[in-house]
Amino acid sequence: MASMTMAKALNTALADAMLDDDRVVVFGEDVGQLGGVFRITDGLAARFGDKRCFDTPLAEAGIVGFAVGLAMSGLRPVVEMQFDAFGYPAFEQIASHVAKLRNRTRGALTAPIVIRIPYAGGIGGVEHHCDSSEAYYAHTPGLKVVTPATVADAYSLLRSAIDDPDPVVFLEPKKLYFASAETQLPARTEPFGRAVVRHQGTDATLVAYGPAVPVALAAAEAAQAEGWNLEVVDVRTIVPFDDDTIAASVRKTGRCVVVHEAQGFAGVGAEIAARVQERCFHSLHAPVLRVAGLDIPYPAPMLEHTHLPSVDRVLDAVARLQWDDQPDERWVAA
Amino acid sequence: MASMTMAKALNTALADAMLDDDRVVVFGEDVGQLGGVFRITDGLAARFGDKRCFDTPLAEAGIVGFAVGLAMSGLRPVVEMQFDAFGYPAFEQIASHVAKLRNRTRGALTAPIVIRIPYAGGIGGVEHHCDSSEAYYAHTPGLKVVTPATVADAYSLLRSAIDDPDPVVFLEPKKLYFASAETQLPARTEPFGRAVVRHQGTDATLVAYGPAVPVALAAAEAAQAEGWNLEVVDVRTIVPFDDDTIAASVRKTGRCVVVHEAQGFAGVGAEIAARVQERCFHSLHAPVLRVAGLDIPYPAPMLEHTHLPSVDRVLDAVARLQWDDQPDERWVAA
Amino acid sequence: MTTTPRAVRRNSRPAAPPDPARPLLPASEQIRLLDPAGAPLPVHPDYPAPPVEVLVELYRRMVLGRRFDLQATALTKQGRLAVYPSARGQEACQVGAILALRDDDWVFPTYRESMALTARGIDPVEVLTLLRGDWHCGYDPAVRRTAPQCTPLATQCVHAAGLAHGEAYQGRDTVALAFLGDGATSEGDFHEGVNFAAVFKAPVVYFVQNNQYAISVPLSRQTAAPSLAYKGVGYGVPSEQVDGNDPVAVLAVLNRAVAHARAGHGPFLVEAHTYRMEPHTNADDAARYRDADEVASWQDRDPVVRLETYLRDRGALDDTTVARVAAQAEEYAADLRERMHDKPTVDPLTLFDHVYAEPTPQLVEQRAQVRAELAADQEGAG
Amino acid sequence: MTTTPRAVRRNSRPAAPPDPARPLLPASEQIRLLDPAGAPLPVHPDYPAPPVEVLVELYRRMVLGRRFDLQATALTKQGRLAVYPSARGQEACQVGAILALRDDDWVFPTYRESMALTARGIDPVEVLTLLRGDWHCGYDPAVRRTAPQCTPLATQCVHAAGLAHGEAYQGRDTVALAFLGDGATSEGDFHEGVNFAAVFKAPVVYFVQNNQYAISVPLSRQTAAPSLAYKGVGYGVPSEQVDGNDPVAVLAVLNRAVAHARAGHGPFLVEAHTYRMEPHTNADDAARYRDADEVASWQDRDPVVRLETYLRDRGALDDTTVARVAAQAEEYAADLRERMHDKPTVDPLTLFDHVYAEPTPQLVEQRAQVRAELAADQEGAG
Ligand SMILES: Cc1ncc(C[n+]2csc(CCOP(=O)(O)OP(=O)(O)O)c2C)c(N)n1
Ligand SMILES: Cc1ncc(C[n+]2csc(CCOP(=O)(O)OP(=O)(O)O)c2C)c(N)n1
Ligand SMILES: [Mg+2]
Ligand SMILES: [Mg+2]
Repeated sequence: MASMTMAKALNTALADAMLDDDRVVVFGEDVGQLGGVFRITDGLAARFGDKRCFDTPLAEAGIVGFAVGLAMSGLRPVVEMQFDAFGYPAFEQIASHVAKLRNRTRGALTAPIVIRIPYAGGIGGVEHHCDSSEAYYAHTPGLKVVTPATVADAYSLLRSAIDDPDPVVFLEPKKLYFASAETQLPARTEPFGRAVVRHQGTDATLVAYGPAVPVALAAAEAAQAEGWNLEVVDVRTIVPFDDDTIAASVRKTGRCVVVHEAQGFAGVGAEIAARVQERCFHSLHAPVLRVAGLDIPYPAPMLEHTHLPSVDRVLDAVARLQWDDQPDERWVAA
Repeated sequence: MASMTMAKALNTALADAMLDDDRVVVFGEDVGQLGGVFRITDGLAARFGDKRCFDTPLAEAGIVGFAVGLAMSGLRPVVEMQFDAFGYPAFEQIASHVAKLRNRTRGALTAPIVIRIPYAGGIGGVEHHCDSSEAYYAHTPGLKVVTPATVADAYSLLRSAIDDPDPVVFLEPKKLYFASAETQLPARTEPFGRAVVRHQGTDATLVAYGPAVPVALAAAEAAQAEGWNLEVVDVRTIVPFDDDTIAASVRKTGRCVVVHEAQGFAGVGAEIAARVQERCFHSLHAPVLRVAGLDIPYPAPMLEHTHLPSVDRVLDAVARLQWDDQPDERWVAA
Repeated sequence: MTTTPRAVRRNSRPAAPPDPARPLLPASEQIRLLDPAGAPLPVHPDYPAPPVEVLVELYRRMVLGRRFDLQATALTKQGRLAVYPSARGQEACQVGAILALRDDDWVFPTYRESMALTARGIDPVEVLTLLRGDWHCGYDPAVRRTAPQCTPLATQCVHAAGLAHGEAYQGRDTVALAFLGDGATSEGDFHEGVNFAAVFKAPVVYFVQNNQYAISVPLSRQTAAPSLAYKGVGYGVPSEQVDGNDPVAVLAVLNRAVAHARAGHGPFLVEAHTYRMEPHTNADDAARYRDADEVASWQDRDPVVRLETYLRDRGALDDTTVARVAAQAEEYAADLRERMHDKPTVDPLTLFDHVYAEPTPQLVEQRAQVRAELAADQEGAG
Repeated sequence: MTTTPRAVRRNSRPAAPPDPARPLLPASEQIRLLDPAGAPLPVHPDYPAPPVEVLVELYRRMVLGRRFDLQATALTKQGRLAVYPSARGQEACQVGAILALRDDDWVFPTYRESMALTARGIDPVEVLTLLRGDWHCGYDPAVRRTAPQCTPLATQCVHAAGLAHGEAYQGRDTVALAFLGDGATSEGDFHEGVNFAAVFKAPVVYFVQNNQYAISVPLSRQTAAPSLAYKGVGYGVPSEQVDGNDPVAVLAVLNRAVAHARAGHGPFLVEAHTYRMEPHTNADDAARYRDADEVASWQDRDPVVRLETYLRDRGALDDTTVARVAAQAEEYAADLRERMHDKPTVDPLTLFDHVYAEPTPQLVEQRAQVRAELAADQEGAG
């Protein structure tokens, strides 16, 4: 086992996928000779040739639409949107074509495209470089939406994404790119559709994904000092969503806080909260709470720490889980 | 009082706003001489001149970005996206500029733009003409998101939207365009940020907006036969959201079903369910349920009735509100 | 106020080298091989007329296409189609494009290309599936090498670039032809698509049917360019403009465009000047934005009549053949009418079949719910 | 196989009318009024050199701009800026554009236009606010008639069209100048913006600084066109290409472009061929994609040196003035250094102040929560 960054794991996943499958082509802005602004495609052009890993004109709808065409010709495109907000120009191509091609044609044409997006904040980026855009994609049927929080998952989920017969929006938490862990590649972790308990606990469940997972884990750590034993579930694949693992955890703990970086309103956290209360209503000792980004445009670097879910904010939410409250009397009367 | 369609009310609202405020300009695709494919801008070009109501080149990012520039010059643009899915090409302009201009410039520049979008289905439209796209906008801080369900609201909310100092995504339920009601214009109804109880009830609250409101009302009607007395709340403005009215209703009834046309996953209904259970946890006798569109691309005309929330589906959800259930024993023990 | 040093005045500027844009620019006037009445014009050095037997086949498919189009409009009036965007008047373009291609080339049509699709030999019932409303695409696009009819304007321009590049990348000499309208050229995706094709030298023919309107919006609101064909040079793409109601010229120009692409020289842009004789769709009211005189003036340039005249004058067509083709067209229409008579049944549960290769657990759940509802309905009805 | 009727062969085609595209096309070579060493070239009939006193002022602001740019790069190394995209080498373009405009004209800059903004007289600390990270825009864009620096590429092209049209609509003769890079021309918003401006005859100058790279991607991957200036004709927009390291030519060409727009003739597209001497930003590693020789070759065309040589040769600049300007630049940099020394404090509660004119109830709630957290933190700390 060697210590490895998430960036390196992603880079290796791309290389291994290209090695295993001739049909895989990688393209986008600056992904060729430069190896991507985050170096995730580093060395691929040199190793596999500039026909398999190449730069395109600077146009995101173009990149995604080009991928649709390439997929129609039988290839397996993996494209990069350079930053989260720069996926927005491609929104029509993603929502109206990538997501729908299989359905429109009853499976005659498919779009096994991976759209890699470095996303979310915490790296002091200027405006438009730190958006958490997962909800836009998760709300669009036909897309799978995946975001790794560990180095091994980064490798394994990206391999799964490339192998997947359907389009995958693959969201890479920028702030974790250079976090490292002891990892032996090729690691294969749980498949799509499976959430994973990252920290066992009994008192409450923290549900998180991507960049919020380390925050949740740190909160669980800190909570121990306050006598709370928190369970942390990493969602991993937002679509398809793993109701079972999450509901099982909440049924066990009876309390739940969802944590994510994106602005809260109509975010994925709302979906998770709604699902959890639907499924675990009688097990819940308190409402499902959410700790999310504020409902504001992503702030300038000097203020991002105020915006982002912090360990303190998570612990505050846990503290509000009505540990002493009595149930509504109507309940008792029922 | 005269019987009037929603289309006519919207048309009158535009005309009245143009009359009251010289700065209001109306543009988009086919909104000039044709009066819009739904005739919402009918007669405006003739009445106010083709400089104030005009057709543009066929480009939605262009239309929205042009509006940003016009707003910077001091005008009040009201633009039309011809159909819901044809707002997607403008997504970057909407999310990265319209929504953020005020915040980026600390209020020095603002974007008092109204983006009118005929949305949702139920009219037998072909693909890409029936999307319910409200969640994309509601999740984007800086936008207000409004959708009328009544003829009077159509007029009043559109006037409020045009007067508003902030950008408003104004979602017009296509299938209600030609629904009519006795209405005296200029009607002024509740302001932004206020939900309205459209039907009083005591047993459960149906929360709906836009095209789902008539469905909820019909369900409330039908429920009477089954002995349920349902309250129907019309959200009206998704952003800003009226927690108070909705929470008050649910605290009173103890049960809640959210109804909307959009696919459910990560939809606005999730937000509403999450908010309601956060605020009304101890008043809830059952989980907040959602009746939404299926998590599929909008279907072809012949199958849309299977997709759309129906009175039956709403009543089924109401029936699942655990009318006989016992609470979790841990509750009683608490 | 500006003083110019003497030395400068004395020099004269060197002669400019030949303009690199020249070979990319279209002719300043539409290419035309027939006059409006159908009489042949002088031979064009760059655009030889296609073989006469091909022109007879072009005529045949145009007649069938027009008959199909009329039938589809009639079906709309009878409520058998939800909506129909007629292309009457654009037969030369729609059929010409198909005849310029091989069967294994790819076509990227829009909602208006019904006649192109029937000319391609796709079952007319399958062509109308989208508009009848039983599914989004009725034919098998992989087998027919024809993308589903595209509604989000200009988005197909990028797909065509990708498909063409992908084919070339895999060593196949496929050409992709993307149809689009005058209005669609204003969309960003047109720009991005043509540019991608140019940069990757992808074998795509972009074929703009400039029918003068985007719904109600006239060309003058789409562009201030001398003509849409002038957009090519900005991408380094050779371009041409052609009289879109001259079937011989359309086919000749597209033949050259396709040959250019197939030879590996990259994309080619063709603008055909034509006219949509009917409203945008049956739901449109064209009287609101154009007058009858304008429509009538285009009637005189009818592409079917023009080709018929030309072929008759050349002795390539006689009454017998004309009658035989007309009969074929009637048969084609009758068969379509017949087969469109009954409303198709679509199983609502198929809604869940193609969202993903495997439905998500969420869809499995929703499917079960719908199945239960359907069962309950049947019980209720039974 | 094709038989052409005799009648046709005999006719000859009528002579083509003059090409309507001609007046819109750029010169086939870059406009250049100085040679690379700074010696004047023959007078250009279309582009008279600007008055010498204007050129001296151009020189002054270019020197200040370059000094500012160096200072900003230094501040980045010291950690005072999060990131800085240098424009060293592009001084002629950035300052020339500003001098071509009136103060009440509007400028639409990108992240790279720091030197243009300082040339416009905007406080350099306010220019750097975005990059220091205390807020998204440091200056008052309404007062400075300068849009916030735009990061989403090419989106500003549409804003400029709208602003210019809005000004004209309200009877004002404002011109808008939109800066963009070579890479940004590939975006759909460039296409839509220029087209809107053309159709509405909006007074916009689109000024492409073609610095040969979009981060690492060379121009050859952006376009197959002979030059970016050839994009204009497709919109009916007159265009020109200019040596972007020739300050005299840049200003001359932009003067004409601005005059054209101001006179009501609609937009004008200018491509300046130039070079970014530094990496894309301080975070970039340019050695990965271009070699030192290439960079060195552009050093020889340094726009500041070139203008200085020219002005000295003309006797419009002497050692005294050069020294005075250099001293001004040092003072400017020292002042900036000084004022950037301390990290600014930003009240986190201002995060809620400008999302809407009035915060929503949801934001009021969140604000209260953050306020409570801050209070608790202070208590904890106190
Ligand atoms: C992105 C997008 N915006 C708007 C529409 C609505 N719409 C459908 S057809 C049409 C006009 C298209 O005109 P043109 O490209 O000239 O093609 P034509 O219909 O004339 O064949 C419009 C605006 C659409 N389908 N897609
Ligand atoms: C829509 C969008 N996509 C991608 C980016 C990321 N990005 C920032 S600068 C840049 C290169 C821009 O090149 P060019 O337009 O030539 O301008 P230059 O930086 O050379 O001045 C890229 C790809 C962006 N800012 N916006
Ligand atoms: Mg058209
Ligand atoms: Mg550049």
